[in-house]
Amino acid sequence: MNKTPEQINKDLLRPIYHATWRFYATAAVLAALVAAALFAWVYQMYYGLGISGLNRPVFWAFYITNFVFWIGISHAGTLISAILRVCNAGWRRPVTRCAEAITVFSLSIAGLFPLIHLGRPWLFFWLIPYPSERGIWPQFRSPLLWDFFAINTYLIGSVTFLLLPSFPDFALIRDRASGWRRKVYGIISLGWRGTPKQWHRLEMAMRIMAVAIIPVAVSVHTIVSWDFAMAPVPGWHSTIFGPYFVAGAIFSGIAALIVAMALLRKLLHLEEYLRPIHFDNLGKLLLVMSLLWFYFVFAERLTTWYGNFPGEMSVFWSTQIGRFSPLFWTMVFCNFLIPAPILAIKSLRNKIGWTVAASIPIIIGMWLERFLIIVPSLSYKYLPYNFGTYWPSWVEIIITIGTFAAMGLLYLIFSRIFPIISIWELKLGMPKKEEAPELAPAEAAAGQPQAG
Amino acid sequence: MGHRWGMVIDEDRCTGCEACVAACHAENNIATVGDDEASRGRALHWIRVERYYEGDFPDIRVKYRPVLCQQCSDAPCEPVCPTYASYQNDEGLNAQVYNRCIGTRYCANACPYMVRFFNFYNPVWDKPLDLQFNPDVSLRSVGIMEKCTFCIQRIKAAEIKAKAEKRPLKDGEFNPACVQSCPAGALIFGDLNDPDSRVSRLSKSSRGTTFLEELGTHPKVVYLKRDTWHDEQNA
Amino acid sequence: MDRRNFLKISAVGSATAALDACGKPERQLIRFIPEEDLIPGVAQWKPGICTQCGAGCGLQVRVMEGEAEVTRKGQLGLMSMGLAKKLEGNAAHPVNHGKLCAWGQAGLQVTYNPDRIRFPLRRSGARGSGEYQEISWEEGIKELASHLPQSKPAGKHSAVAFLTEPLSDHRSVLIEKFLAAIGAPPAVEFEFFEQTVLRRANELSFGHHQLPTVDLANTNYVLSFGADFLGTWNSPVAQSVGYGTMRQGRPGMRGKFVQVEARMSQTGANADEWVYARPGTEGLLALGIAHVILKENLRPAASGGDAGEQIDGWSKGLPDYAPEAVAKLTGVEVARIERLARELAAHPPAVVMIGGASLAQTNGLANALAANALNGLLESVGKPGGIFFTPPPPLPDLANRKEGASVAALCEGVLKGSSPVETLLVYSANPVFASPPAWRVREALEKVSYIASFGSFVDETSSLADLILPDHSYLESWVDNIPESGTMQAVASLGPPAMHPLHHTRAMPDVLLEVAQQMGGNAAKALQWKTYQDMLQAAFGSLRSHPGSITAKSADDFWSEVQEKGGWWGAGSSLSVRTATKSTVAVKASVPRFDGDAQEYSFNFLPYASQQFGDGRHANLPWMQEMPDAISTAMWSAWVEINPQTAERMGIRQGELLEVASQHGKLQAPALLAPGIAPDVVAMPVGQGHENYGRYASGRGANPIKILAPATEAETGALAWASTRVKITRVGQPGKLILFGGGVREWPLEDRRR
Amino acid sequence: MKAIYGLFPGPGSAQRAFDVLERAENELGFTEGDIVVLSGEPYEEYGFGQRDNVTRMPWIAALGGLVGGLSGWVFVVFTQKDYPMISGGMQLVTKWPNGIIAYELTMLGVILATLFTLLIAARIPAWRGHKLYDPAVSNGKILIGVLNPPETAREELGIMLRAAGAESLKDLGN
Repeated sequence: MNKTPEQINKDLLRPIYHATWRFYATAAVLAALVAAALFAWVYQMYYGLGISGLNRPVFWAFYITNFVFWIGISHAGTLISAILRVCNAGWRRPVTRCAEAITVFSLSIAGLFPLIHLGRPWLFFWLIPYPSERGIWPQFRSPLLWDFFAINTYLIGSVTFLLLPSFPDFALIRDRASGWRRKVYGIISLGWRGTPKQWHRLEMAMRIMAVAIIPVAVSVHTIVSWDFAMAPVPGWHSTIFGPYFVAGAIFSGIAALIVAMALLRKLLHLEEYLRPIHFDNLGKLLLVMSLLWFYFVFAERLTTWYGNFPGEMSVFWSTQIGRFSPLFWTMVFCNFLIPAPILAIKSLRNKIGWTVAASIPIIIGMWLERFLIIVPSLSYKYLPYNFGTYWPSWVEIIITIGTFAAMGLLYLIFSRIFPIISIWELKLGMPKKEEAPELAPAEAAAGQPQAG
Repeated sequence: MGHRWGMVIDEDRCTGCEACVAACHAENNIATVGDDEASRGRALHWIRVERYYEGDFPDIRVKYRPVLCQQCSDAPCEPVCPTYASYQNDEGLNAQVYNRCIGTRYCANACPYMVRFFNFYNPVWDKPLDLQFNPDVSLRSVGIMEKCTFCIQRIKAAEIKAKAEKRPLKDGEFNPACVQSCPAGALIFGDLNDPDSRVSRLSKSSRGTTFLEELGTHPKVVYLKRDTWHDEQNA
Repeated sequence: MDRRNFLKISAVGSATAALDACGKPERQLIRFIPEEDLIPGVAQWKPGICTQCGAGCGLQVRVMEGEAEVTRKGQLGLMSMGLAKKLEGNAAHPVNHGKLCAWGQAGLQVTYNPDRIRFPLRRSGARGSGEYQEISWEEGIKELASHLPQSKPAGKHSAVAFLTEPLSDHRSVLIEKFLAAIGAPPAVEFEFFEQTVLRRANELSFGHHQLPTVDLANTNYVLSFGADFLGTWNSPVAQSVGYGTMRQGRPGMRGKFVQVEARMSQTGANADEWVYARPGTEGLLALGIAHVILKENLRPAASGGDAGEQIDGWSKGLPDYAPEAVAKLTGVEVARIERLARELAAHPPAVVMIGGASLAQTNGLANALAANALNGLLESVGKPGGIFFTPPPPLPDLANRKEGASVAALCEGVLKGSSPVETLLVYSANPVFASPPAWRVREALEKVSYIASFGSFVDETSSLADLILPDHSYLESWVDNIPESGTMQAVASLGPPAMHPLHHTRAMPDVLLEVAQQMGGNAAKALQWKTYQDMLQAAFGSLRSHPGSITAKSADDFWSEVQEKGGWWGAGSSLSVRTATKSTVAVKASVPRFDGDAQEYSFNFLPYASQQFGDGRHANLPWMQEMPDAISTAMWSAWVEINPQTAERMGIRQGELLEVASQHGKLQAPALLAPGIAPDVVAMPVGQGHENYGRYASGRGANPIKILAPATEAETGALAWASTRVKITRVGQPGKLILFGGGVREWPLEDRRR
Repeated sequence: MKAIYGLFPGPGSAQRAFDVLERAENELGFTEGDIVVLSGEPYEEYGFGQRDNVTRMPWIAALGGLVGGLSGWVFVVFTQKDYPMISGGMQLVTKWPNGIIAYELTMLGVILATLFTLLIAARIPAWRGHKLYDPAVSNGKILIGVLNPPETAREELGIMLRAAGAESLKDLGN
């Protein structure tokens, strides 16, 4: 791709200046869904969790499923872009920002669910360790506290990670914009000028962040998995859960990223920026994760089966041939049998349509996986006398839909404020046009070798 | 040495009469949730009698097993609670502090014995049923967990009485509601720290086992397995 | 007027109300702890008697100070009063030894039930419309008196009838005297699970027209023919206490318990050996066992005594009941019959019980006599570890009471017009709910010109009443009880009121006395007591001269001590068994007759007393509705128990709605797959299916009694409620079956593999 | 604010201009500190892009991590001792779970330390004060110039920048 800086600016800033009626229509619809979800939540707070489908023994279901799911999605961005930054993969440039945005939004959404599912949500702040008049501290042995810390760290990290490289682009917009936009971007660009010092510190910071954020991301989903693994519940109490969840998270994350990118490409006409090569590369990653996921599922099931511990077996069979088997096998199809072949065949993988076709089932499949980790284990927990089952209520369903809508809405708004592709990094990645012919060889020598 | 309250449940005596269930409701102000809620699996029974069939008709028999909070010494429900609503008190009781509970329901998931119950709605009593409330037991509101307390209100009352009379507690001086009502005497309550108490003697019985022992929760409730009849004549 | 004053006033009002309801102030000191002596938060324990079933267990009522909204003198006030908070067994009581069953525990919800009738009512709408208007007690009593004749009109029969549940206390005496005075026939006693057959059998075999007391604590071997003795039969708490000892109370000794029945009951579930025998063939099995014992000379025929004598061919060794023959009819294999016989003989003391469905057959009496004979043969009558008969306390009034007619007869008379009834008094009996359709009880009652009910609740029967004079609950009134069984001592229990009346109600006996005063004449002469309390004081006073649990210097001391102890129990225990009044005919055990052709109506229908509701009287208690039934784990439901294999054959799934049809009616209820029921039997709990019994019971489930045949036991004429055949069809929609328990197997996977 | 600067199309010419200025600073009488370089993207491989690229940021980040971790550990242990409650049969101070909290706070320390070091080092936010800037920079041009040049040296500087290949030359402040 050969484009002058002006062209790049023009293409990538277009969405910020101009919005079609389609944009407003979509935004309105999504906003309506989000409003509905909020209503449902208020309704639930007023009447109590009874209006959900939760019961004894299934005390956790949709809400926690969504929690784990969105945390998983959040691993799309920051983690992936961090990895790509660390190993300095050139093709990352157009991808990173929309990836990091996914992280920030899905993480904030995920963070809501522990509150939504509380019996007394108005007391959520009792989870926060502060010297309270109650003279009592929260219990740091509880994985929920670990969650609280891990998620907040990850959120702060991701927001920073998203914002730092944005200042130069804000400055760019500031220089082009007029009126209120000029003011606003003038402020959020923090008066960025572009001195060598600023550039150097920025890049240094990004390198450190990239290294720091990876272990954080891993710890976050490990800890989420420990919410389950720390309880002696058949199907939960497993050492494999940490890596299993992390792998699943990256898996679903990449799938979500691919879908998001495909959408942006269409809606914002970024065909020349998000090119098949990007989807092809992400597709390869996705294929690896799909195989990895299958390996984890297989390993987990096989050990359970050989263990043959009665408590675990009733859960095991319920997912293999019992009440939950339809969901289980759907999941296997969505996460492995459908995507793996598609992604394995190059001629399909480098067609964007096909990678997307492979990604959408994965998103569904990974949601099912989280549901299948939580509900069967609770339904068939140890004592047969207390076996039970679960059906979601309209409230849970609406709230679930609402969060997907919220994701879309936040992303739309984001695309109106941020250049969805990091412009300066893009330029950085592009071949410099040759200097004027009178360039003296000596100076060329002075300049070029250091470039190596 | 302080007390360590424990219980012995003799499955060979239990007749499945459910007197303990009714007694528990009466003593602890446990709400009845009504048919709709019950059908959604939200009935509250701090103690229940589990019924398991063995064999098939006509050679069939049943095992009754009363299940209440096992008062685990290493209770899985405790460390998972972010607000210390569930913790171990100094007499080895697995206490639930209602007004600390924010309703994560994590403890209920962690409990292998399924003896923790959640208030999905604010409980209602049609007047004047509320006149029956036991003033020694607090009512629970929507969104919090509740569970068997070994009738801690009775324990405290007895301890205070003994203290006032400057004497040690006598074994069997008081009992939780379920134990007190049990007609067949299948439930025995007492201090496990007192080697002579009936409960510590019985807990050493050869029929004695703890429930889901393999989980290492170290319950303070000991089950005496159902016995079989052996014919001395032919033996 | 600020709240404090209002409280004072209403409290005073209430105190007076309590007084004129319950007699003289000076006695209050013993009966009530006066409110000012109640320290908030400090419990007082008062004795009482449980009337939830006939067993007559002693209570300790936990009373604490509380504030109740009560109506006094037509004015609603907030009154600080003693409230019953918890019921426990009376540790000193010879029947229940400090224990209490679920029904007993739930007794509190009778007193505090929101559906209780709070003041006298006069019917304002059409009959059964449930439209009533409040009236004053004075009006009510005057009105009732005006509907009662001064005395029996010469010649023709009296048009007054009194319908009540079976009573074994001075209320029955009072009623009897009252009726006699106005020339009315003795009260008609009704209860669905009546014990007529067993009482009659015991009279024939042992000379006691009485239920047996089983000394389970000392027995080594229990053979029970369908008796739900740990749940709903006879004196469950007393029997459970004994059972516990029998199982694990005696070091190194554990009795064996064998249960014979067609549907595994809560009691049968505890059996070491559960034996399926075809319904109604229990007598044959008993005699088959006896045959083996005699044949192998394990016991001499003579030891059968009177009980044995009455069995045809007893002295000849019961030739007709060889195991082979019996096995064919009962479905119990020969080897097992012989083994049971030998075990019984080898493990004295062994005891035989019979009850429940075994007696509710056309051949019920024969079954009972056979079991009694076996008991005799095992030499377990009047011996430790055997059966006894609780001696009656020396209360002359209660001895030799007259038996009244049956409800069936009453209704027949009314419907035929042969013996019309103008005035019917109903006291806590509910035949409209608990009688087979063929009796046409409702029609009959509708033909009665005037019905007065003393019920605390509107139920199917009292909703037909023209006048309702609500009774106190048993925690609010004077209660006495003479246990028919459950102990080897003579017992006369006494329960003073534990708390002030909550509502504007009055105790039935006091009302009767007032009515008598109003009527004057014979009635007034016959019933000279001012209050029921006076009557009890007089009656219990007579016990002072007898050796018993209480020795007091003065009559007053005696009286107050009886109240504190919760009753009087005689010294020592009687092992005496009277000589039987031999029946003329020699009894033959046989197979029963069933109503309905075995081809078309292919299932035996077994209604059974529900662990939650008994005969349905407890269906209005939320605690009982939500208490999971032990076997089915069901709450708030009625269900049809069916064998899983049968269900599979018919394609019936758990909870699916079934139609159960007999020749006399049909009902719909969800299926419950019960592994412990015979393939050709379906069972259903009695108790649900109330049309009109308060908010908790009404319109819930189905009532099996409504499809029963009016078949009767051949000798006694008692209802043979287990002799109906039904057919099952699928309705094809889910029913409302609410289960607390999930799986029925402890190791589902292992069991599946099996 | 006085300044003279040129806008250069590419790094090559910018580098040339930069070198020229550096050589001329003594005779024209301005210091290296007066030389301004602004670009729309980093040119780390060019000399002018490598001005003051020494920083202790990594060390500061590490220090931040250390502080975060320690304070986390100390805090958790304090809470557990401050309100001692036994749960799950665990000891009062549970090291392994506390380690998790300490770990998360370590990473948080690193992140925050990095962030603040950057803000301070890069002198942002800087909304106030008129700094030399030209919107052309964000269009890919590279700005090379001198702040407050001596009056005498103006023309000479202009010529130098042009010679180096400045597309346009701007002279502010007169």
